[in-house]
Amino acid sequence: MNTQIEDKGAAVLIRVNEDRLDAHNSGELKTQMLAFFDDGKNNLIIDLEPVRFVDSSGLGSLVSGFKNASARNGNLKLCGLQPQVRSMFELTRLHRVFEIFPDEAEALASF
Amino acid sequence: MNTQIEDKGAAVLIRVNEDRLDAHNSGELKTQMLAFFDDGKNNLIIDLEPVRFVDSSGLGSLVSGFKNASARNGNLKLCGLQPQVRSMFELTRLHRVFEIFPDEAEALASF
Amino acid sequence: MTDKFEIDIKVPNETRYLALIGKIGEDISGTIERYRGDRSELAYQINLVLTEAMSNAILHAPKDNKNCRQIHINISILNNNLHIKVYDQGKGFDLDTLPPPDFNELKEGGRGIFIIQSVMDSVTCRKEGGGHVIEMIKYLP
Amino acid sequence: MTDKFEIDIKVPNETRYLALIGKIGEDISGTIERYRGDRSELAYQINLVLTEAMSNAILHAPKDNKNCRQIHINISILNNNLHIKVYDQGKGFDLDTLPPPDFNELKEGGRGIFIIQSVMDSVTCRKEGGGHVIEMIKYLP
Ligand SMILES: Nc1ncnc2c1ncn2[C@@H]1O[C@H](COP(=O)(O)OP(=O)(O)O)[C@@H](O)[C@H]1O
Ligand SMILES: Nc1ncnc2c1ncn2[C@@H]1O[C@H](COP(=O)(O)OP(=O)(O)O)[C@@H](O)[C@H]1O
Repeated sequence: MNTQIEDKGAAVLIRVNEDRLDAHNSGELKTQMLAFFDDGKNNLIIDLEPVRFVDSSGLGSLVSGFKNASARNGNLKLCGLQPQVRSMFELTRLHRVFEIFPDEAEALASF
Repeated sequence: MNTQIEDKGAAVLIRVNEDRLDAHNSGELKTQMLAFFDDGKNNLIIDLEPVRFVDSSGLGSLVSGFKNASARNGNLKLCGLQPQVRSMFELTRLHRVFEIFPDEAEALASF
Repeated sequence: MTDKFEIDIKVPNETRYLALIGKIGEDISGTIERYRGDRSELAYQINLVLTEAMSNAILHAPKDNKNCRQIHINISILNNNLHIKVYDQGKGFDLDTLPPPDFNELKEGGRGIFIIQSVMDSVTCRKEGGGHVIEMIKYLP
Repeated sequence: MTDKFEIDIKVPNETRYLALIGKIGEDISGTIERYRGDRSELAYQINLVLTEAMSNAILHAPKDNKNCRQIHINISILNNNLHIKVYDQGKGFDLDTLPPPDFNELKEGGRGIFIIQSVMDSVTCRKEGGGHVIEMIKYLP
């Protein structure tokens, strides 16, 4: 799992530099998020801009992160969704769960 | 076969707007070239810039055009070869047969 | 033999092959003649259902059996229908008794079959050859 | 069954499928683990030999026989070798008696088999099942 991490203070930015977020690599994303929670960093922004494809397991890893962040009074927000990735959130009604922003700047400003 | 044609006076420019030049579409390129020869236009520049893949049949169509042009005291020159396309000319020694230029302007200036 | 298109794939049951199988599905979608819908949507959907069904097959393959190290996938186009079959050596499951996902309860899993059923026109499961197969059909109008 | 990768394709014998088959070959090349050579070169070469062998199979299939409307292609990876087999229902030919291309004589055709032999490590032809098969092997160091 190729990610780019930036600690912006109000939130940690995780940019997923992968073409696909699927059952092959979503476990790694979960592990990375857990490491931040263990560190007391409970506000995450996941930038999916490079991701062209997400499956149910990729969605599941984001749900897992969202639930962990919420349980710690933090939040997990999303940005940079490609149209077909966004469709996956709509199909599974998860667009009602996550706060979704066009880009990192807007996501960060919302914290 | 998607091509873009420009009559530059000294030569007719045929830009092959295809990802592949292979046994599926090389026959069409031959037909297009023959139409110019029938018209008395015997100097052709084939711009292969968009082409990522050429097979023996694609090479064959260019050889056919080259022979027809030469037989009519014209010439067929090439430009815009991608590295892997160029390798195909080297493998089959056809880089010794064709005059090959980096771009259309240089090919045109040579007529 | 007919004019049909058929591709039969046997691949180690490892998630690292998901992308390849999905890609092949996308490539096939791109070659379908006379498809009147959105071609890039179709490509995504075929990639998706192959990924979902193959992930499930990997997950539910018996771990102890050497014969289960392979996933078998069959993709064919026949009579304007795109058929995708994914075989595994697990004990299978019953689509009819599977509860639909509860959108109000935020669970990590349980969306795979729902997604497959949403994007395909027909989905069936059955026992076959000592194992189990999920067959997914997309009508190509 | 072993851990091997195998893909078996049956496709109408039409040149419009050349791009798809070549693409599948490229995708497979991209998934090969531990390949130490140039990956994009390998992808091009596999695309190329599939295209050449399939074009020949289409060209040399008996035109009058309904059984010949399909091309059969098998791609597998076994023991660090990539095997590509292309079957046709034609009468076949003998690789040993094929004259090498004469680079000084400028012919339109006759480069396909030369290209295949140049980029693959082993090329053989034989009769099989009433037809003919060309088997091309690439060693994957
Ligand atoms: N290939 C399979 N073999 C056995 N059971 C399966 C298979 N695919 C799906 N199932 C069953 O269907 C359920 C729902 O699958 P799915 O919607 O993909 O969600 P998840 O895999 O996240 O639980 C699984 O929990 C499992 O019980
Ligand atoms: N599948 C095949 N069946 C029968 N003959 C073949 C087949 N493939 C190749 N050949 C023979 O080998 C010769 C050389 O093939 P090739 O190098 O591809 O050049 P070309 O097809 O342009 O003649 C052909 O002319 C043909 O006689």
